[in-house]
Amino acid sequence: MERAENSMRNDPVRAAGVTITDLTFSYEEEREVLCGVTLRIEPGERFGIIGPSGAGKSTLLLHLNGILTPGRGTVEIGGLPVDRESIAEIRQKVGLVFQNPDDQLFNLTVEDDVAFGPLNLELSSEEVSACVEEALAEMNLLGFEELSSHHLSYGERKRVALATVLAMRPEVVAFDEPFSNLDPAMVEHLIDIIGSLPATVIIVSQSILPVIASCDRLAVLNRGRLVATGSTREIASDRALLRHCGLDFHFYCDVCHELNLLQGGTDV
Amino acid sequence: MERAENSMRNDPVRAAGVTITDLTFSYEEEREVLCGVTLRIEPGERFGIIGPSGAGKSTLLLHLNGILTPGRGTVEIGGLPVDRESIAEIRQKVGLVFQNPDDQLFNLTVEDDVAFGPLNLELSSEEVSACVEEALAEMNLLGFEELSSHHLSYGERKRVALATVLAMRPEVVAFDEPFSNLDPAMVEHLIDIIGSLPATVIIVSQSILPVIASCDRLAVLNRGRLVATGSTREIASDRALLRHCGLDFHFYCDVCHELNLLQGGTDV
Amino acid sequence: MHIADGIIAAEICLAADAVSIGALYAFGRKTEAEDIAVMGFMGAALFVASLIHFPIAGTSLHLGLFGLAGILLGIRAFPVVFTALLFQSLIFQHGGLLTLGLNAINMGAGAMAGWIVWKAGRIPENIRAFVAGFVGILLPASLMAVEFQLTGYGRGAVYIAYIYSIVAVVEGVLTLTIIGFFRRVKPDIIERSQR
Amino acid sequence: MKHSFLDRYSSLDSPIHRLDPRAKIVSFLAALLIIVSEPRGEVQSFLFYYVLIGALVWISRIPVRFLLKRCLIVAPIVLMAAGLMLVSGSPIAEGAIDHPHGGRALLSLSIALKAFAAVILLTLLTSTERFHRLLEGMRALKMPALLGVLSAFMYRYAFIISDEMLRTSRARLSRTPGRLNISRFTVYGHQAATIFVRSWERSQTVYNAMCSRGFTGRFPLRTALHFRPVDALFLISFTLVFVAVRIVI
Ligand SMILES: Nc1ncnc2c1ncn2[C@@H]1O[C@H](COP(=O)(O)OP(=O)(O)OP(=O)(O)O)[C@@H](O)[C@H]1O
Ligand SMILES: Nc1ncnc2c1ncn2[C@@H]1O[C@H](COP(=O)(O)OP(=O)(O)OP(=O)(O)O)[C@@H](O)[C@H]1O
Ligand SMILES: [Mg+2]
Ligand SMILES: [Mg+2]
Repeated sequence: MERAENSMRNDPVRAAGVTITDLTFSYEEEREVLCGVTLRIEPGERFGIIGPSGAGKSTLLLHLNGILTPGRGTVEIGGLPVDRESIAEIRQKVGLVFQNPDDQLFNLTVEDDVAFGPLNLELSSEEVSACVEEALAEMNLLGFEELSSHHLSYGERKRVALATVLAMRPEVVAFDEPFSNLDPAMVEHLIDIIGSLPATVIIVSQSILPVIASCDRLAVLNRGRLVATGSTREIASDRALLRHCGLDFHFYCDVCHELNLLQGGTDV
Repeated sequence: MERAENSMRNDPVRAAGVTITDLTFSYEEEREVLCGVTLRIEPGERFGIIGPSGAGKSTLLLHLNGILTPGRGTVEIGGLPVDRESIAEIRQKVGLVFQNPDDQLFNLTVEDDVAFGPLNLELSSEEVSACVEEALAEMNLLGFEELSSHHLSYGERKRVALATVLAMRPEVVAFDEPFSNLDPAMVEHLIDIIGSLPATVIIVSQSILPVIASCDRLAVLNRGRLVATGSTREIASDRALLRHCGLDFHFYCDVCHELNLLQGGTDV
Repeated sequence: MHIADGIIAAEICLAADAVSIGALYAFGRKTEAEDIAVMGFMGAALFVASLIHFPIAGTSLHLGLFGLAGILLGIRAFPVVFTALLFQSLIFQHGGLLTLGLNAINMGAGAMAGWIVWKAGRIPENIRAFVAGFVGILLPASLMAVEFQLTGYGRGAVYIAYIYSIVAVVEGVLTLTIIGFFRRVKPDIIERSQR
Repeated sequence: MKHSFLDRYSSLDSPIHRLDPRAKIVSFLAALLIIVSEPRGEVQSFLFYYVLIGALVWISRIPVRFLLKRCLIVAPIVLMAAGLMLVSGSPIAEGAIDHPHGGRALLSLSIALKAFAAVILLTLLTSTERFHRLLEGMRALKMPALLGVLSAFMYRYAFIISDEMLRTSRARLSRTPGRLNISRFTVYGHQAATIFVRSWERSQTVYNAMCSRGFTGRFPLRTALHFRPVDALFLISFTLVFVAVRIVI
């Protein structure tokens, strides 16, 4: 899985910032799913949004490339407001990895699916092949090219979904629960990849430990409101806040501790 | 979330053992997805099956209630072999929670979906209501009865999917990745529930920490083969084995350690 | 329901092809990019529905969903029906390539009839949905019977329409259920169709 | 539905597979037209047509069993038509009046022969070419653009729907010990509606995902079509042979 020199990583950084101002949205009239979310993400930052189930995280991400239209408020990508006119440009800049890989895969073979984005960018066929191979290698999917994406295991589909977006080399990559259904080795590898992407990265997740390992800053979303923003250290050590939002992960640490004791306290 | 006295938990334990003998299966001719899996799970045990993405875990589970038919080998639930004749009885005994909640929900409202199984068991309508309410309460879903599962977030659907199976009070509950896409508080709660189910519980997952916290024994599946079976302690401390299968989770522990240091080494 | 190649006289088929290709251009001209996704989906639904066979009265009948297509797509149902049929004939040998135009006219007429029924105001939505589904399949079957007669198959062809009235009831109920479900779960789809 | 179900044998390799899709589309369509326009009741020339088609099948290595299965699909309507003709048919539309005795029987026979020949030709066309290349060929032949894009969507969405069907039925089966109680048949209706709504939603998200990956209305093709002299040769000779049979016999 280790690949020393890698063209995607060596690209000059082309990253756009994201500014969300007073974003409010509701699917149905009564229930507001997002209320006045204001957030500024710097270019090139790794930004994590954590929050309990149903907090509105996925809904927030869908606003980033104009799939949902805000009830009130605005979203800007690299200074460009997301609206009807700019939508095509926005979608080239922002790569979205959906929570459910089945929402994302529609071509017959894994290779076609990954090649779809680069082909739309009208790259030459060698460049397309290079992008595709690189993305597949990143996701440990070499050998899957000819398989049908409908016949893969869930985790494999998840990886293909990640590869389809990585192959496009977007300026902003937004991941919705990237770590779920992946095995630990893959999670670790993905954290590496996230660390080296030449883009702004936004991660929405409930798997707190990998988010902590990969993000510079975190925001906490609870019932559609942003309840805290801060450096990863700050947020991760505010146990009261986390517990209040159902995000207290110390219980994982307990499991680890117990095991470390078992092993006679191996080195960390 | 705490509910002191709970009829499901106070039921006499009606748990069946599971015996899998030399199970072999392939979706397509060339690739064997399961090769000679032999496994014995005792009644009432909490048994975890871990393995990297694509190992064949979901495929194995689909054999437990006869959705897939083995190419070779047999599966027995409480001494009853899974085959055409016994299928009705088997499906009553075995509850399967699918990896993807969307695979599981197909009724108009959450309540209908949860009631679907109990109604099929031909219980009286009071019993059905009791089952449904209890299962919803367990999953922290009271108030969602009349919503349509199309309007829920992914994690909420995941909880509904769990409720649909718990409502049937099966003797064997098989969970496919129950912990993915749930927030930490819900994970902890689910581990509690799993601990108190009066049934044999089989958990298939890549989220190793919650599995360790909830299972008595573990088996490791890698590329369709069972490479190890043993007590949770044994398996979890065999780091070489785990690393070989891409399951080495110590990296999570590192994150925890780092954070604990930050907090000035709070009590564990 | 899907007439295969070689059954109806070639002249009738070719004339129908010409008409339906004209209609394809006429009805398909004003489609916007976003409509394409919905139309593609509806086409896939027609296509899959036609694969669900159930045995009735010695033959094997299948669903059509033309009424539903009419309700949801209006006039744009025609290109969708046409494409779905092209698909079926190419991939499943359901119907034929030369009879494509004829089949498209038959089933497109069903969809249009469904649409007209759906548009008839005042009547409760459920009833409109049921009737749209019902005529959506019965009309194509009747048209097919007429074409058989024109080619010289004699009066026996009328029975086709009788047999299909059973399917029409199933279709009506199904259309009603799906519309009811939409009303509950995705009302915006229905509102869109009533514009 | 398996993806290979649609163009299962398109990955085989044979001279027919290697032809340009445009050459195949035009020549097969011409052959189809010639066969279908054979006067009713005419059966001798079908001997030659079937020999020609048989040769194609042999060269293309498509299993005969598979072709026969495809013929079974149209069998009901063909048999119905042939049966109707036998029972109540009248040869008003075209000739064939000069067969006073065997008239109706010959008419039915010719209908069946035509229909099955057409099926085999079409099956050959679709199983010797990848589906998206076939679409590309049609587009190059000036098929309306809408048709091409719609087909491409349809093809993909068909999998989404059948996927949804498979999943919901697994879910229903898992929670249905024994047979579903007849009084609860509305479950089927809800299941159908769920499949419909859910695949609708999925098709929308998939479309969104496509847009976010730069989709602008045209499906990109990885390898361009390439019309070689061999393709022209096949197109001309194949069509001429059929025309010859039609005229001479
Ligand atoms: N299509 C929809 N129609 C109506 N309500 C919806 C819809 N999708 C989501 N919701 C509601 O909006 C809220 C936020 O949903 P969202 O999917 O953004 O949550 P989330 O934070 O991503 O949760 P999860 O971690 O479980 O995926 C939820 O309460 C959900 O019930
Ligand atoms: N319907 C199918 N047709 C063909 N192959 C399949 C099908 N489903 C799964 N496979 C293959 O079988 C293997 C095992 O799949 P399975 O879904 O059991 O894996 P898994 O262990 O559950 O993985 P994950 O953790 O990613 O869900 C995978 O390599 C997958 O590609
Ligand atoms: Mg979400
Ligand atoms: Mg799985």
